[in-house]
Amino acid sequence: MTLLHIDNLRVGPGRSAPIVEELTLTVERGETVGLVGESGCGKSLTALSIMGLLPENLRVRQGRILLEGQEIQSLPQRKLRHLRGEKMGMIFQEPLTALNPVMTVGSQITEVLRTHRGLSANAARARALELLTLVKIPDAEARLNDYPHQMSGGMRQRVVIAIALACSPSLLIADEPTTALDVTVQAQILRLLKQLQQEENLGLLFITHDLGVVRQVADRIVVMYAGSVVEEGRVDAVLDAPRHPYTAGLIAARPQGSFAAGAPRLADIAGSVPAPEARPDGCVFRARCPRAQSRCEAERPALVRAPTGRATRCHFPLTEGVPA
Amino acid sequence: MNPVLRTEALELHHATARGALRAVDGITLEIAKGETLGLVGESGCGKSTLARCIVGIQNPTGGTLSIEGVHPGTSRATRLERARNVQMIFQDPWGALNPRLSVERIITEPLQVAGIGTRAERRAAALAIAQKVGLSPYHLERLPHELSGGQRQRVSIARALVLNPNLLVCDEAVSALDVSVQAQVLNLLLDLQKELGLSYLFISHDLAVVRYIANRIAVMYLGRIVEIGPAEDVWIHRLHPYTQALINAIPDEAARQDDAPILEGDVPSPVNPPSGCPFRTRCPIARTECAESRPELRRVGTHEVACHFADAG
Amino acid sequence: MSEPVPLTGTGTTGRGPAKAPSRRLSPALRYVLRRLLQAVLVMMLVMVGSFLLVKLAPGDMVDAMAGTRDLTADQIASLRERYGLDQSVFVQLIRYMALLATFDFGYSPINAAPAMDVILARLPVTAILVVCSVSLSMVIGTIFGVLASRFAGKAVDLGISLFMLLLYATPSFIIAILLILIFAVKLHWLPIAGFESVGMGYTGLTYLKDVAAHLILPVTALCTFYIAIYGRIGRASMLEVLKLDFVRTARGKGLTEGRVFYVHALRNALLPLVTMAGLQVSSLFGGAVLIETIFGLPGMGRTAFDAVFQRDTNLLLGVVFISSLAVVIVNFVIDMLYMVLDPRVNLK
Amino acid sequence: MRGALSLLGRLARHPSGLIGMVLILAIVAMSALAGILYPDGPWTMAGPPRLWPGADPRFPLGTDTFGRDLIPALFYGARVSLLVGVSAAGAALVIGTVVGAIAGYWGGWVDDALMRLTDAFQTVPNFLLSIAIVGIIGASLPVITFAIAIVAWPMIARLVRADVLRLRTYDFVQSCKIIGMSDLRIVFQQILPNCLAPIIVTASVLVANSIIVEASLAFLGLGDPNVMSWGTVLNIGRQELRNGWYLTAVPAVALVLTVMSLNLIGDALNDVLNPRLKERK
Repeated sequence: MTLLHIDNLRVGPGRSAPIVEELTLTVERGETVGLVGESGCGKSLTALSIMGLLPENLRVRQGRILLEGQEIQSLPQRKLRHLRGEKMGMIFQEPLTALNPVMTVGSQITEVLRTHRGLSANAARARALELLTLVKIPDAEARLNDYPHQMSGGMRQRVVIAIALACSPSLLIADEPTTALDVTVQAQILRLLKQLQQEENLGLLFITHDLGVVRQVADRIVVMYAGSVVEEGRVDAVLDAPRHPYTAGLIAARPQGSFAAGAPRLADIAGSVPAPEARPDGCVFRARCPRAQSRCEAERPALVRAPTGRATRCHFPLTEGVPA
Repeated sequence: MNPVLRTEALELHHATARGALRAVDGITLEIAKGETLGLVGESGCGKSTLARCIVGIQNPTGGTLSIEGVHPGTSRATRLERARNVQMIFQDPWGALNPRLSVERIITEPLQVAGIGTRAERRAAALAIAQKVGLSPYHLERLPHELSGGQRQRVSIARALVLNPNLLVCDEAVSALDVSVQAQVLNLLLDLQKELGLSYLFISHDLAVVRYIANRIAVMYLGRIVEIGPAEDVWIHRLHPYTQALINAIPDEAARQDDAPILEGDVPSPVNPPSGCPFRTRCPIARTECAESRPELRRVGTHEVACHFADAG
Repeated sequence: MSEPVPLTGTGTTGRGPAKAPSRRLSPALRYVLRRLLQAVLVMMLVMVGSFLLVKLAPGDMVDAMAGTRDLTADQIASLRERYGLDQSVFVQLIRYMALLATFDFGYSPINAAPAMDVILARLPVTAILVVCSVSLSMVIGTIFGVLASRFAGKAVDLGISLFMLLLYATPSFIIAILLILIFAVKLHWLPIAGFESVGMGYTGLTYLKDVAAHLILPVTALCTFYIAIYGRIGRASMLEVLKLDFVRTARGKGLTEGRVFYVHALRNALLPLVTMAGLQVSSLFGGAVLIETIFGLPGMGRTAFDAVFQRDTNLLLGVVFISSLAVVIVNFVIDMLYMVLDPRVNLK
Repeated sequence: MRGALSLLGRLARHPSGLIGMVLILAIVAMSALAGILYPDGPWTMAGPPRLWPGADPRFPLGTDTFGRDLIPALFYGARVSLLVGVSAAGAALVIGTVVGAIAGYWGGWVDDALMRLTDAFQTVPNFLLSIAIVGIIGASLPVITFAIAIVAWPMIARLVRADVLRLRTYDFVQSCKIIGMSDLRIVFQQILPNCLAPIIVTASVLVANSIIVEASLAFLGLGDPNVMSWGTVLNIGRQELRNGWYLTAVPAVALVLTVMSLNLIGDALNDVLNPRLKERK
């Protein structure tokens, strides 16, 4: 059974101007899916929808979210709460603020275990110690009594990971978990996540804006633009031969090579991402697309899925061999 | 020819409750006309503090600094003089512009403070520079919050360039931007450099960006330069173990070789840094000597490196 | 599970290099000492201000001390010399501060006794008022604030907010009069004034009950404004904290909404309320003037009121000094409390 | 100017802002019309003493112990309340803003010194200090205004300092330093306009507090004996509590309504100027 299945999800403040629309996504057990897009494309909201943590003014307007075949949307709050922590855990971008500043690290880990597993104080503490060791925090015993501000950003992010993994969930959602970290610490955390994912056979939904990070950690990639999935497939296949002009543009816009003696111009994408209420009819990307034609204005392209699992939402996709 | 910028053993230490914080700890470097020096390092390595010393927001506590061959003082006249030679653009496109002023006012302010031109002349200058950075007259009447992140960064660049400086310090200038917008701004910076003969001190934690834009690269760790030289040499023949680790940690590079060694731990505090070589606590090739004597920058091949054993292996 | 081999033997992760051995004080001790020094500085500034007021008063200190007593010119001259009034202003200031520091506020003519003795006799009544008001208003106000934030935007919130607005806008002395009218004059439930029933000779529990009955109205009158303050700050603080990332983490862990709200958010939201308590104590010593005067309570506030009307500057400034000292001490205690509540504080 | 007008417009669309503004306009009208409607002033003994409200249609709100009509007393009292409230709050605003801006921007020992001074003023019980000042120097409107302002400024100083501390780290302030702008110009032209929102909100609360303190002083008998204040009537009413509680009720209602309307305006300003807070509702 598919671990996570999101079917035609629509999230927004009201009936009109949805922030996320027609979003379909699956994550299998033991698989890492990279969810990629620029700021405002709706990737974080997707994560919050799965966790049932949407801000008050936003709501799932349409579609279904299934975790191990069970529809999350229709669950009462109490059941949903139990799924969080038990079946799915989440890691956030900002390790500085993700932990409660006035509680010790230890108590922030043990409370999960006591809530969901009903462990005794001693048993919970023993498991917390195990978890800190699992996420490779040195001198774990002493660190249980530390407050978050006594730790570095990388250490705090490890604690957040330990909390997310406390009850051995089957799905882990990581929302830009390394964006706020230095590059050497990022490398540590990415390696740790990858290792944990394999050891625990986790389904990992990894949200990031960084294509390099996706290439490093993910098996499959899902590219979002302005609230919709525009391209999906195996990481290498998509990044080496993108079909959607937006994906191709993103790849080409990244600085590659050059030692600056007459550096080649980067292929930027003209304009900027439209706000949810200003999204054009037809293809949302057409205003910035070098390949746009009149059909793109008239008709919103559907996400066309090939048997290989590759999917593209474009009337005029790039074909292999044609440079982006 | 005089370098645009030259620092010699530049230091900025400040006292904290726990001892002296060595934010910048003896930096010697030069930037030639029309050149881009890329400065990389992790947070807390002192790269931003160095930038602030160069533009005059902070006063170094030791060493010398010369801009266009002149040692800038702290009097108001020399502050204005320095402003005409060196300007800075910042990371956060939201905090870098006063939210209550129009874009035109923001761009003309440096001229006004320096007492250059009449109101009409300043307006004309703003219009000209705005065009150069890809803004239209329409944008001049807007308030910052009415612009997108990329446009705001263009306004920052216009404000920095309106005094015709020779050196532009870019402190993480594209780090907060989305990839597609980042590419626009990088292209703009390269175009402007070609057209105006600008020199850049380009500070970034993103090595791919630095590699793309810089002629020379300097790597900082705990307030000191550990490796500096022509970009290609530093990148390809990286000698310092820290430079090697930084480059190996870039996700694209890491994706290519999954088992490359990565650095453990975090950067130590710049208050009471480790004795000897500051990098030794994380260094894969550290030996006992490293704790005893601090390696100084020395020339190895085409670039300079501060490591006892950089060319041993 | 395979542990990767650490690349270095040192294993100094996170905390940076081993701390250099030094004679430096621990951060916590440094914090305490700094706060103590600040408290002393503040008291010295209060003394200087007090001195300025004495200088502004018509007549000098000796005139005031002489008061109604007949003193010969010689005696006055010798007093002037004793208090250094023939010296430079700076020397006078130093002498004055030295006197205050030893709690010597001079003579209180209206009481024919040293001002300090008068104040000491009146201190307990005010102290009881202040302690009761602070604790009551803090508890009640916080409960209101937390409830309002729990039901933000709902009817409960609106009701509480309107009630808070009414309490906030009504000065304490008007509340006091209103309470007297209702509970003493009309209903005769509670005594109208005084600290105890005079001449009844109550002892033990009966006495305590009697005093409590006398204090209900004054304490209530002093509380209302600060119930509103704590309520408003508490609500705003809770709403602010609930927006922070760690609250989302707590929800993401699957904790019950109650635990997220009352354990994670509340502890953080309480911090600004604790700071408020210091300001409240200061303000209550001022409010006590009105309330003790209205209810005829023999406390420091009433003493200050009498001193003003009988031009007893020594006594008045003595009350100001002792109240300020009390506030400084309370603030110091709050700072220490803060150190326990917020582990980050001594790093600032 | 355009900004001020649009702010008033936005306030008028906010429910509590509208109620507050209507009430405060009524009070302003009362104080403006006092001299025209009652040219004889509030002190004239116009009728029989201790007349209850409604007892005589000539005196709808009754008369006091000396037979003075309470309506002119209310009108003239509004004048005193507004005058003292606005000028004391204004003075406190100026002192507090300057002290806060200097402490926040320059930091270091300047900040330390100014903050200890602020601490000292916040430590001395405010009302006690006001009483001491008025009692020692003498009760007149300027002294009363001074006595209120001198204890009120620390609140503003702390607020402004915190905001300046936050803003001075912003890159746009750094950029002004780089272009060689003078520090004074940076503080007053670049930074302070960005702290206006909280200052304006606090100003309305400050006016309300000043009005309360003035009334409290007059209630204790420490008001300026030459002007009729609401506190003056309250003081007279205090002696008549058993038999003539209307003497307390009439000025008390005026006082509470004024203070409440100012607080309503403050709340509305807070919502209008800080849209961030409104999202939650």
